[in-house]
Amino acid sequence: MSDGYIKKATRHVNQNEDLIFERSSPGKKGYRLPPLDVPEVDYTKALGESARPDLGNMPEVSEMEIIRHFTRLSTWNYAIDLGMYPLGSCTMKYNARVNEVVARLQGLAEAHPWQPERVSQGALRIMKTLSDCLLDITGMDAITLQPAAGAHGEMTGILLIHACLNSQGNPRKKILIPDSAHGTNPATAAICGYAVENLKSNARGMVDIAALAAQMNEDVAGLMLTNPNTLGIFEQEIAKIAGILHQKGGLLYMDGANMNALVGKTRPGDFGVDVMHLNLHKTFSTPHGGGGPGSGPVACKKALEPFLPKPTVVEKPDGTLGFDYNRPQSVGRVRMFYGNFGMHVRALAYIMANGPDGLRQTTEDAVLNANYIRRKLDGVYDLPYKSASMHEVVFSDDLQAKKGVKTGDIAKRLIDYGFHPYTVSFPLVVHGALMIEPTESESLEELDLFIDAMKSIAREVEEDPELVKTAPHTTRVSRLDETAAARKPVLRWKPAPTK
Amino acid sequence: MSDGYIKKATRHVNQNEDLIFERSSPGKKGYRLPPLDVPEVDYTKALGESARPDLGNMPEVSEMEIIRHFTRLSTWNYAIDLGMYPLGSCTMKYNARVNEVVARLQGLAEAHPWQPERVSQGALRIMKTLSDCLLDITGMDAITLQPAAGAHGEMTGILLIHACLNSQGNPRKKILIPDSAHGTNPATAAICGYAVENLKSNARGMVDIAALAAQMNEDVAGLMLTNPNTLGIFEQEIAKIAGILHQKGGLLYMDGANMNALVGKTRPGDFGVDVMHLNLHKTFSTPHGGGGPGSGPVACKKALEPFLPKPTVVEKPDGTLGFDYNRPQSVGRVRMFYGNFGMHVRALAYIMANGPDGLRQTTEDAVLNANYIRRKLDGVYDLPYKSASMHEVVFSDDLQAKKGVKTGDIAKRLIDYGFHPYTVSFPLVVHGALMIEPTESESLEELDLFIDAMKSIAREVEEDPELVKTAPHTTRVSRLDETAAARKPVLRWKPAPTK
Amino acid sequence: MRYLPKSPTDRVQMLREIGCKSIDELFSPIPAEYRLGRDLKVPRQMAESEVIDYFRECAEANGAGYAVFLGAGAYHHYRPVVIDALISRGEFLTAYTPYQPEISQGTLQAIFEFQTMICELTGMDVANASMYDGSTGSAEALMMAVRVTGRRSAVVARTVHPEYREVMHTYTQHQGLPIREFDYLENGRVNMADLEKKITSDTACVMIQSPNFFGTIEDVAAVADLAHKKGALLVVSIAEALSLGIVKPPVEADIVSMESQSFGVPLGFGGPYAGVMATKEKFVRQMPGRLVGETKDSNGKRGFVLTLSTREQHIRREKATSNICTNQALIATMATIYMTIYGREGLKELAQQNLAKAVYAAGQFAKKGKILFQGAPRFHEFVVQTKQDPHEINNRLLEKKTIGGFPLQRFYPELGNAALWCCTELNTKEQIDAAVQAVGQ
Amino acid sequence: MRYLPKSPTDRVQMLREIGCKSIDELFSPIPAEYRLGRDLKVPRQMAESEVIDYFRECAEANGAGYAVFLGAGAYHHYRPVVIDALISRGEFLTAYTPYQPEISQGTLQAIFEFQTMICELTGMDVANASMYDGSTGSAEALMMAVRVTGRRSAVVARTVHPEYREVMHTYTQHQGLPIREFDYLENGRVNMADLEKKITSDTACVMIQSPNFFGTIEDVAAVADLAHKKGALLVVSIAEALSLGIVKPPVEADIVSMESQSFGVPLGFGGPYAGVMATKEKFVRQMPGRLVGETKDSNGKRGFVLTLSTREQHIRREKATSNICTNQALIATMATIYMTIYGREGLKELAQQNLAKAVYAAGQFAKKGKILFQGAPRFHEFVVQTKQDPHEINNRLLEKKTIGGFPLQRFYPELGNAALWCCTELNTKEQIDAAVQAVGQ
Ligand SMILES: Cc1ncc(COP(=O)(O)O)c(C=O)c1O
Ligand SMILES: Cc1ncc(COP(=O)(O)O)c(C=O)c1O
Repeated sequence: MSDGYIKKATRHVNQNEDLIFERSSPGKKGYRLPPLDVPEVDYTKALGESARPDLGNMPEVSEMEIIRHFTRLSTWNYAIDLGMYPLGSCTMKYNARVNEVVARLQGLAEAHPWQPERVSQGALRIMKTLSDCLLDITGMDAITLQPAAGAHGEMTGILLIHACLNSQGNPRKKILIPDSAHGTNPATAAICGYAVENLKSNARGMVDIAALAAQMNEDVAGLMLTNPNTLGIFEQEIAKIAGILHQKGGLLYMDGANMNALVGKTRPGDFGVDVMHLNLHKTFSTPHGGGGPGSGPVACKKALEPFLPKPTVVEKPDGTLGFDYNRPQSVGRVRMFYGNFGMHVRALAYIMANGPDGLRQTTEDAVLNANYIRRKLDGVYDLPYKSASMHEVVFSDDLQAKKGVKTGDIAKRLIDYGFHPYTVSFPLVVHGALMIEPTESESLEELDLFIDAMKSIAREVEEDPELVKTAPHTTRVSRLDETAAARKPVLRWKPAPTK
Repeated sequence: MSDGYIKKATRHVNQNEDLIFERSSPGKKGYRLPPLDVPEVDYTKALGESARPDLGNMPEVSEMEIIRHFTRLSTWNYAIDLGMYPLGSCTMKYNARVNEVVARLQGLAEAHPWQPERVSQGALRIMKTLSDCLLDITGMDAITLQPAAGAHGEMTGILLIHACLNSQGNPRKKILIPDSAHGTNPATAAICGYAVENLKSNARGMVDIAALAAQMNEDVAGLMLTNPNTLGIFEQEIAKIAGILHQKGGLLYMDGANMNALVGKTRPGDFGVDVMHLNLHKTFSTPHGGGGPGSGPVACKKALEPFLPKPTVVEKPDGTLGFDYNRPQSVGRVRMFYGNFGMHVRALAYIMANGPDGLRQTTEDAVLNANYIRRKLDGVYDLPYKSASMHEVVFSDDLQAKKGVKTGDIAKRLIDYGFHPYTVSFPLVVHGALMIEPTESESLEELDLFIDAMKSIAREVEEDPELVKTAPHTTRVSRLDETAAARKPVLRWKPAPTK
Repeated sequence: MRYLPKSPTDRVQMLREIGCKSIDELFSPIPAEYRLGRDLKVPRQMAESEVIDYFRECAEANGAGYAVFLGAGAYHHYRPVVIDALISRGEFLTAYTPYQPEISQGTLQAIFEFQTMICELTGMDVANASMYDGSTGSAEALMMAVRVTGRRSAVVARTVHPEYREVMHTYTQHQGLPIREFDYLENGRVNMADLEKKITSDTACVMIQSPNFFGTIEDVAAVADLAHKKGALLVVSIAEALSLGIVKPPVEADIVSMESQSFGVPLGFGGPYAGVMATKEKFVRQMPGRLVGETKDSNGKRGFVLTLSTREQHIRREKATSNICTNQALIATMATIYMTIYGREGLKELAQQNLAKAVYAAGQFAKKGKILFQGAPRFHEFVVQTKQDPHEINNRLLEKKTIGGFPLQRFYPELGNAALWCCTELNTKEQIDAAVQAVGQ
Repeated sequence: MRYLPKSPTDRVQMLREIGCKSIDELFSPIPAEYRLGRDLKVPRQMAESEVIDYFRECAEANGAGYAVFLGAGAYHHYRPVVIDALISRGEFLTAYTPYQPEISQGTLQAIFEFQTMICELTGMDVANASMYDGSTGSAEALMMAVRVTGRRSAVVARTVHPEYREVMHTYTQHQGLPIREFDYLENGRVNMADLEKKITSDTACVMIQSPNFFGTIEDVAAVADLAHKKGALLVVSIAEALSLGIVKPPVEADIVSMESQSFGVPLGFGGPYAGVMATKEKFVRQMPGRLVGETKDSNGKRGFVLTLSTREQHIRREKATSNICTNQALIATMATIYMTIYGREGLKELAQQNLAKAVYAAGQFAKKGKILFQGAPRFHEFVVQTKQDPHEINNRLLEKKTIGGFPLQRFYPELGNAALWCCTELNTKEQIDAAVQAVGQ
């Protein structure tokens, strides 16, 4: 293995660790309760038939072992805190620690969602301030912070479109979705009762205006557009797109997953979008936490406001803030309480730490980084679409496929080079896609290491394709058998059968 | 390399990282200050000749890079949180997270040491409560929390002896120190102006009573005894030892580094000790932090109390607590303010989480663990002293030395097996010592893995001594050249000469 | 900006290498008329200390340190400090979804442990990696029941959390999946007769919550019998996961949808929490959400991967079991750590303490008002009916830094001046006595 | 006990394998008459929540949230949150002294960076890995000067922190190393004439502090000249490390002993802090404390190790340069992170802010009292002389949740009703104005 080319990583001794159940033994304890200050109650009597005999295989371990267990596990993960994480479409940017600190302030972390408004003014102020910021950032008129993630925001947005059109007499039947769209888009449309109609991209990787015009009609409720789209390309004909939609009474939904390319530079509300979601866990830096939580606020134009989920945050005549539940036209509630409030706190902290200048610089750096990578790797990897890139760039494995090496193999080999891979095989419009989004959080030095690694792997593909196809070689587990996992799923631990 | 025998660890990809200075470039910023709310001052004018032109090579980096830099560095360390850390004499036990939480409570973390006593009652209460606990644990009469570590406590204790004897007319000239003692003992005696006289251990690894009786005379101020001593052996003749000292007007100092073997089971104050220090960073679980901070309270008998460093914590007539600075016989102050208060907080939290039953069980488990290891490894490694072990056990490399493998080599090979090594080559009374202190924090499973590793290494010594002599083989750096480091010391980074 | 790792010269150099004269060139794809020519109207760039000051002020204006007697779907339990110590490690906090298993085994094993523990606690065969929360999870459960049975309506108990019911309505409104509700009895349990009336041959599932919104523990087996007899599935929603420490698991259910907020997740003004769905093995391919499965690497070593993703949107798009993508992984990890800390004995002991507090409190409140829904077992919530409007009582309590029970008028007007009170291990006897006294004034 | 990873059966099994009938057997080496037959008198075993409650109460009885105008050797600066986020990682927090460099490169590299930064800031060639604090460090510096020069006395300015001077006295009292003190001038700087009188051919070193205890910046070069002329070393003690952001480094000194608490270390009622000693290259083998040095591994790769340990107690025992073993490594790492965050520009900008606050405050206080020690440059501390006893003023300020300046009577009775005030970036104009007003009442 040509470890000599690897500059960013080295192998190091790393702890093994069994499943927590395999560490458990009766009588170990990781907790202690304070003495009970009220009379004890025999729960078997109090609950009768509903009483539980025991808790089966729940673990019994000490605090020391718990610290070690999860600390050891954590060392098996790659993370933003360790290095570049160029997952396209995921905006893996720096998650500032101050955000974690403020989210844990007692008055916020211990606030019950149903405590009286009188003692919730702090939380309400945060929601209101964040809402105002996001409205100016998007150029929209009204907003809900309730959705828990991007897909949830999409659903909320499409429900808004449904309700709005319905209030005009006809909710319509179809949603148009470009072939480059993320899977949540069509899945969302389906949940909302719409049929999905695919819209083909043109050779420049953008919406084909003629096709759109042809497909648009009175059956179409709207278009779900990602802008910049998943190829990292800004839809330059956005005005025409919105025009075509609006002319036929449809509405333009924007998937705001890629807002990191736009914040402070342009506003969807200004270029014709009617409703959109934001991913606070992407653009606004709330941590991904190994898959979530996220937060997917939905912003919309005035016409859609009456339909927003309830409650909304409003300023009351006495100047205090409160929740408005009295919204007869609302699509209803998409989540209990008010959404992932803890993520609202973090997103607002991010905005405040940046200010208008910082947000703009952030966007500029994100786009600068992507274009730098593009320039350096163009030719080393095939660039299927030549349109200008915004915050991400999508290559294909065309050149490497000739040696039998696929995007997934190159990705695995990047691991040996000390990087998290890019997004593999998405968007679907590019065969064998390498979707690279560096975000603004990468230094020139880290980018150069990445570029260097990508070039080195391309060389390896020529010289020793097997090396790449069997990567990674430096991790504590080698390539895992995903097919076997799906064929005979083992989804939980069970004690070894005793006899 | 026979990785097949290694059960506890695997190699995994790990990030490289340069020195922070090598990441620096002008104009990067990791900070931002709030706007100044008073008029600006031109410091070059205000300070004149005393003004500094610039800050040389101090780094300029962003917050993101700082997080990555130190996170990456951290992954190069072994730690208690990752696994067993059987450093003899160091008592590497679990450091509970709740201790870190309480030490960071605003009223404690932001308290100025000279704020008025009226608003310091909380801190004083903590110091008083901890003092009371430690006094009962040691069986002593009075205490100071001022010393910053064990060695600092030793100095304080020997100064107390000096002052006490001096008040009786003659501070005397010598301190007796067993040959098994820690290096801080003789170094301390020297600082306090005493000559050091060595005391040989007997064949059982204990103080040779006859030798002590012979060496004790009116020139001897005291004996610095570690009990259990650094061989992990309880000085069973402790009553005789104290008697011999006291009879000739000397005082018995106990190095309390090994109190983890005694807490709740026996009290130095009961077996004749006059003055002793405790290592809160050992017995009382305050974290070592890569070398410190520690805390070394000194407890003493009534006779020595007048000489304690000032100030002491006292209860005032009005029931509040305060500092007493009016101590004319005091040896003086050994540190500014009141010692490492943050460590006092943590130690008290540890005591409260344990209670009397927990502390006793802790001691029992510590001793149980050491004896389990001893039983399992006796014969595999040479056990030079057969006396009963308390909380640690000391083997020698006698058996392995025949193959040219030294204790230091075995230690390095343990690293490949996923363990931190034991203490190497100490105490000096054992040639080629392997000093193993598991503490109570190790589970039976972890102990068995350790024993297994030690046995496996012993086998490797027989079969392939080179493998052991060149270990470690799994770390990001291999054996480092300590001789070269000392020969031509490079103690700081310097920019590469430009030209 | 202090988060950005670039010096001005870095930017100049990069632009030069790209071949651009200015950064604006890179934004030229945006039509000029849409380029923003002004600063955003957001607060000016602040120092870290200023950010903290701002949120500290907000936190202080938010009932910090009040005694809380609210439950109703969000529970105030002690959170052992090791949870935050562990999930604050960058390796958990700042990792993405574990799509690359070779460098994500930490997250994957933790979630596999989560799935296992949820199975142990609920008595189901399989559990997923998390849903957004209990309310959306319950909506997804209905939709799953529809997929499993091919039937197209649902019957939901009125004692299911009112906001869960609202969410279910929102989700299903355009799916041709009507939801009928059925009533409760005077003992707080579901009205079986009413259920029997409302269930039809098109009922995909019956949904109950246990302990239900009034704190009453349902007779799950009986409801299951009825549902199954009619060919419907039984979905059990659990809003207070801690109840499973002493309450029999709903093994008779076909799908369990649980909110795990009680397991070490801060109240946090309503989120983030973590839902989770569990079911029988045979239904797993209709289950929404991510799943972690065990497998082997090319050397035969155990490892974990995301699996059965053909159910999911990124593969199946409009035919997926759900549109969910980002879930609540870190919160599920919190819950995993919490369940590990308390474990087999601790969850029981803790649940017993909660029960004891509620029994004591209900006994005390009984002297000042009427405790509704007697005659069926309860966990740690109970409904107190008073002469006075509970809003007034609560206003009085606020002066004593106490947040009283949840007034039920909004959702159950038929109960009059009733409020839902909750007592957990964090409510001291002293707090309870003081609250009882204030109620009785 | 929840920290102990053993089940009762584990213990039984282990005893059996050891061949013991009971755990008491293992304690039989302790003579029976000394075995403790009762429980220790310490608080009963508490739940984690109870431990937190106890300390929270203590913290609340400890001036939480007061405005602080105290400096005098312990400074109130803003602590960026990344410091605690990073040093809370178990790999830093729970590691021992890096005796095994192959698995301690994290700590070692961090300390090497610390040493480098301290050199950059102080203008010295080498710095050690830390001392307990500034006070003990100053005592060690005197002892080092004795070793270097072979002379056996020292002259120390009265403007060195009074508690540092007490500690120096304690350390040296039995070493035959008399310390003489020399006086200050009306402008707050040391009295060179007095120094010249007190310095002798047996003077190992002259020690000054700069900024000194009154906040006055000394003319280090002039003192160095005099000391060197007499064959003595100059030791400069620095209690406020942040001053080095704008104050010329004491390059003329032979030894610098610095307290680095200002660099991101909490006030913490006085500790833990971190001292550090720096010196000229030629004196390094007389320096106390640990040192990290650069070296190579067997493959030629750069790495770091503890080095020059033949100076230390574990090798040299009674002949060691000091008895120090455990130092303040984690606190030094805090300081390293802090210095990295602010860096080349930030330390300067921050020091400027501190200066500006103090200049403003002194200007305001001048209206209500007399500012002593005019005519020499100051950093962020100043002495205010008032008609009233400063203790009374401070009592009044306490009512306004403000902690006033340090009354100097105890250490400098000649200054009368004088108090030492300190303003940092954390003292707002509002706080300053309010304090000034209260002083003037
Ligand atoms: C373009 C796009 N749309 C939608 C989503 C879905 O967002 P979420 O995962 O927050 O539900 C994603 C997330 O990966 C995305 O990249
Ligand atoms: C037996 C013994 N005595 C004294 C000490 C010195 O303690 P400290 O390092 O806290 O100064 C140690 C520390 O390793 C020790 O093991």
